[in-house]
Amino acid sequence: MSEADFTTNEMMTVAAARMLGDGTVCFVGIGLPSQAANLARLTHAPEVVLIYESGPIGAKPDILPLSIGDGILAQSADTVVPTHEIFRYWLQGGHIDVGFLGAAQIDRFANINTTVIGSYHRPKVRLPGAGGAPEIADQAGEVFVIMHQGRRSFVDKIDFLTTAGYLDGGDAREKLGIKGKGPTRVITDLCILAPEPGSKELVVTSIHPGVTREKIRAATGWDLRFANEVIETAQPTQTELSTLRAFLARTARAHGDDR
Amino acid sequence: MSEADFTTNEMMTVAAARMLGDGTVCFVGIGLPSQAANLARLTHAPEVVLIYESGPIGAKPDILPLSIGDGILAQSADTVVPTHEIFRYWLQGGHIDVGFLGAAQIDRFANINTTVIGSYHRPKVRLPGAGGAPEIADQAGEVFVIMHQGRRSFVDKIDFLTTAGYLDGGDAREKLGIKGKGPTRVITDLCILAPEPGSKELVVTSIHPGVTREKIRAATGWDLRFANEVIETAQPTQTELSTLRAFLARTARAHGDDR
Amino acid sequence: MAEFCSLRDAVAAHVHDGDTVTLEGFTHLIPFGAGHELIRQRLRDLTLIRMTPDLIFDQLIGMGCAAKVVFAWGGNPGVGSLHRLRDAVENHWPQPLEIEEHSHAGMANAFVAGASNLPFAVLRGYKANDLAKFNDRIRTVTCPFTGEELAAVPAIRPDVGIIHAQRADRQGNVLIHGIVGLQKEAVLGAERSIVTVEEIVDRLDPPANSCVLPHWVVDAVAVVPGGAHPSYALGYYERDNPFYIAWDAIAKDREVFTRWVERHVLGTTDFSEFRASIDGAGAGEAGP
Amino acid sequence: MAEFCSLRDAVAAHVHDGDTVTLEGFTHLIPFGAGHELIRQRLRDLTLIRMTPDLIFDQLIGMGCAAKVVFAWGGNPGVGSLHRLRDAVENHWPQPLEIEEHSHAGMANAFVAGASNLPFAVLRGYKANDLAKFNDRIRTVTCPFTGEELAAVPAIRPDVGIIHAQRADRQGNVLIHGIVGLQKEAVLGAERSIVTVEEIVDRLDPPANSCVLPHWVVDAVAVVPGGAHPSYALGYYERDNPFYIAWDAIAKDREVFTRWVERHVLGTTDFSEFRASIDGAGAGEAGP
Repeated sequence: MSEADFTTNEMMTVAAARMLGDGTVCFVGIGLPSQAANLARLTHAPEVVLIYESGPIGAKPDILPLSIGDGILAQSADTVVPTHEIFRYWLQGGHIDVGFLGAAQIDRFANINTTVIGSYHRPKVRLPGAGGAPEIADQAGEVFVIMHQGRRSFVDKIDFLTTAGYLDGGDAREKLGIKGKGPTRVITDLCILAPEPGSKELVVTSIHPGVTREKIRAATGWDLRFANEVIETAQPTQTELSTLRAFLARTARAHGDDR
Repeated sequence: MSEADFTTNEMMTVAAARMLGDGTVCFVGIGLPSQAANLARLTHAPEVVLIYESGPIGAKPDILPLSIGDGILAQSADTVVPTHEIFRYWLQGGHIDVGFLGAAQIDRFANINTTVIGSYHRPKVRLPGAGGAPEIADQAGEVFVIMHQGRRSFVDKIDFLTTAGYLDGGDAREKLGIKGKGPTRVITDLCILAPEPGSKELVVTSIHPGVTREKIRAATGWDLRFANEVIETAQPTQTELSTLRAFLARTARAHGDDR
Repeated sequence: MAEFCSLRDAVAAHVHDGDTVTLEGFTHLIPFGAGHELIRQRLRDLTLIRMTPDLIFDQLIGMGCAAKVVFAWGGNPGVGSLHRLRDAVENHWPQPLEIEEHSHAGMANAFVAGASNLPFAVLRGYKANDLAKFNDRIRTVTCPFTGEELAAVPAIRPDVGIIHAQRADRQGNVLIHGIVGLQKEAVLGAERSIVTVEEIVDRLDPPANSCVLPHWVVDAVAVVPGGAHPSYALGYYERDNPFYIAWDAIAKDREVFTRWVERHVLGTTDFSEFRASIDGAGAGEAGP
Repeated sequence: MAEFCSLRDAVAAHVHDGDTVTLEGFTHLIPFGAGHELIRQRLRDLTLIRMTPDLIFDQLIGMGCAAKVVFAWGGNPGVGSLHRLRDAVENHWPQPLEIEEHSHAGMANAFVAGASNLPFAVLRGYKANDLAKFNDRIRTVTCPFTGEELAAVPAIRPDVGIIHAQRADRQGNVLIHGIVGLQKEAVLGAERSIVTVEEIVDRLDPPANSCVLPHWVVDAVAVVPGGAHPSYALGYYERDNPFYIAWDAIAKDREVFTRWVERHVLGTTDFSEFRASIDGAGAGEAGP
């Protein structure tokens, strides 16, 4: 693969990374969010502050952690606090600008399910559960969600409301006194979605290069709408791509990953 | 003064120090309690664990601290935790065997006033206030009080109940669900008092050498009673006296104290 | 007062069938050695508490040690599912498993409340989601000053708190550094506690304000080198990521899983034998 | 975001008449330099919060800066009374002073609740004593699981949190070590914060798990060498015990006190001039 080409995963990570402004204080979920947040740090946002729920504040890992508490996070952090302090003083305390989350299932109002598919007591699939997400989504200034788009993940109805997005839409969220703005961006391998002003229904605002509207609609479990103005996502720059690839290559070497 | 002689203050400190068993975990108030607790540590109780409310756990000061948070406490401690952790995890958490307190005023049921003489809103004398004492007396396994005895400190009625002893006596304390046993010993410059079983009224159990019953009663603001068996406090040993004097001499030198 | 003993003796003395047990360690310092010993001693009907269950709970659940699990996130970090946890919840294998499910914020606060000897914790949380619908131990309290309604969860005060730490001194004072998670709270809030350590040192020499557990709040200290493997111990060894990856295939199949535990855990007498048993092959072979 | 500035500019920008202000530091690192600057800028009607008021509050109260004090223990540690605090409470000099009085446990919990952005703190406390009789901000809550009644106090969330720390790096990250008291909570729970430090260093190099305040939770950082004197800064200078002893005579007399502040605080432009002004004579002379 030449540097000019890029995969849909790379496009997703690059598009998500761009969302993070320099100096932003970001509460980072593991996996795709961590990949995107660190790409931001290694490119346009060197002063972004990455907080991981295990305790590291200001982590600057040179490889991608496999878990939320890898040693590299502690060793590269400005400080490491107890896990409860992260949730009590830093998140609930109101010091987080952006919560960066992944999700198993999302609905049109950006509500997230990471708990069960099927009924709670007799689930078809038992997912890992809430983790830090409910309170991150509640208390961070705003939330970015990064996830692959498909009919099993972008669903008409989630089976369990693990993490509140805009609930039934409109001002349902504010009415409950929830402080954080909620999921202001959902970044997928196909496009970028944002809540439509007023209704708060997710609409497509930016389409990744080479992706069609039909493909996006086919990968969505509800009757997806598009914003009045939809732009094409700028394709990854050579710097973004080479930085991401070098980061992932260092990671694979360090993890002895032969997958 | 020869080593065979000793002052009433020295007798008080030595008698109080002897109360602390080796290995005891002791929450130490500043001043007389700190002096006595450290004398215990420097004589018969080398493994006593001294906790100061500012944060040091396992402090081993080689001079007496003037304040509750002197540097020597932090530097000599096994660990130093935030002040709130002392009160939440260590005291309220139930890990303290003995609370060692001073007092401005005490009554016959070992209730303590360190708040005001006179009325609260128009006090004759405004005292420092509660500090850590109310919760120490509530939550430590038991409490030792060390204070000078006199009619202004041993009073018939305290003007303000800062720290609960046995309240109105009897089982008043247990009835309120207070866990700690309360003040099991009051050590003064004249004698040692303890709550009488049943009534919980303080009675004299041990009289310091050379002190008369009359002198003790004259220094007490209520009609003080004596236990059925009253012993004479063993006079300070040469080791106790020389250790205490060396400790205080080191302290005076270090504090540049010319009082 | 900390007693030095073997891990086997520590578990035998302090853990009983039906106990509530927490094995904490957030990714770092997960007490795998101690978890294996619970399996070896065939403990039953345990209520197991961990914010992030991880493979150690997968093993305990799959071997039928647990009647109930209290948790917030049950996955194989960076890899996928905990298949034994799923199989117990989805199919009741090897037995039904009660679950009490929280968020991280809820459990973190519950551990703090436990260490503080409070009956409950107050937090801003569980807002507008379904967790409280299926967990009646998520309730509310009203602020007596503002009238505001906040979430409440019961304090975590287990019978036994088990953690792994980097080292202890000869008195049994324990030092933990790096990601300290909820380990201090897990020990201070527990009725009894077991700490496994990488090594005993003459002098602890903790940095200022670091996480130290004095010997008089710890019941048993057992030296278990590598006792956090395949998790890691900062300053001693790295996380064994290939083990976590290999676990997926082992745990996916009931028989493969059972053979693996029988060969490597039940077939060994302690954690050093376990380590030798799997040596050189990631998580080792499942056995015949 | 931490801005580096003079202490004078920091106070002018962030502290206003009528504000609620905490100056924390438990014996260690008491922000005397900052307290003097509040006096120099003649701030009025402040609600001052400190667990242990110490001489700094004696000075502020005696100069009429405070309308109200929230505290738990107001004495001159190891010496005796805070005479200016007493005179204000007993005789309303120089003006009436409202007091809100707690125990240490209550205030420590209130600072934690403040840093946690909760409206109140729950504790076992204030049992069977008279404190709640004279303070309606000591109330109760009932545990929604056990029915037990516990004490509640309102969270401390001041307009301004002021602390002194050992050092900051060039970004404004702050390191505190030794007795860390409630300083972290005082800053994190405050709307605005000012940190005075002994020095700025190129690299903070904090020990593992030490008390660090990142630059993005601090509003102003001012270099004030000796800024905790006569309190101490571990690693920099010792507590000036003779000052504490000498203060007793200075504070005992209204006129002596006033002359002392006029000469050494109001008569100097900053803390280094103050230090020069009292140099070589404990707390210095009161002045003519």
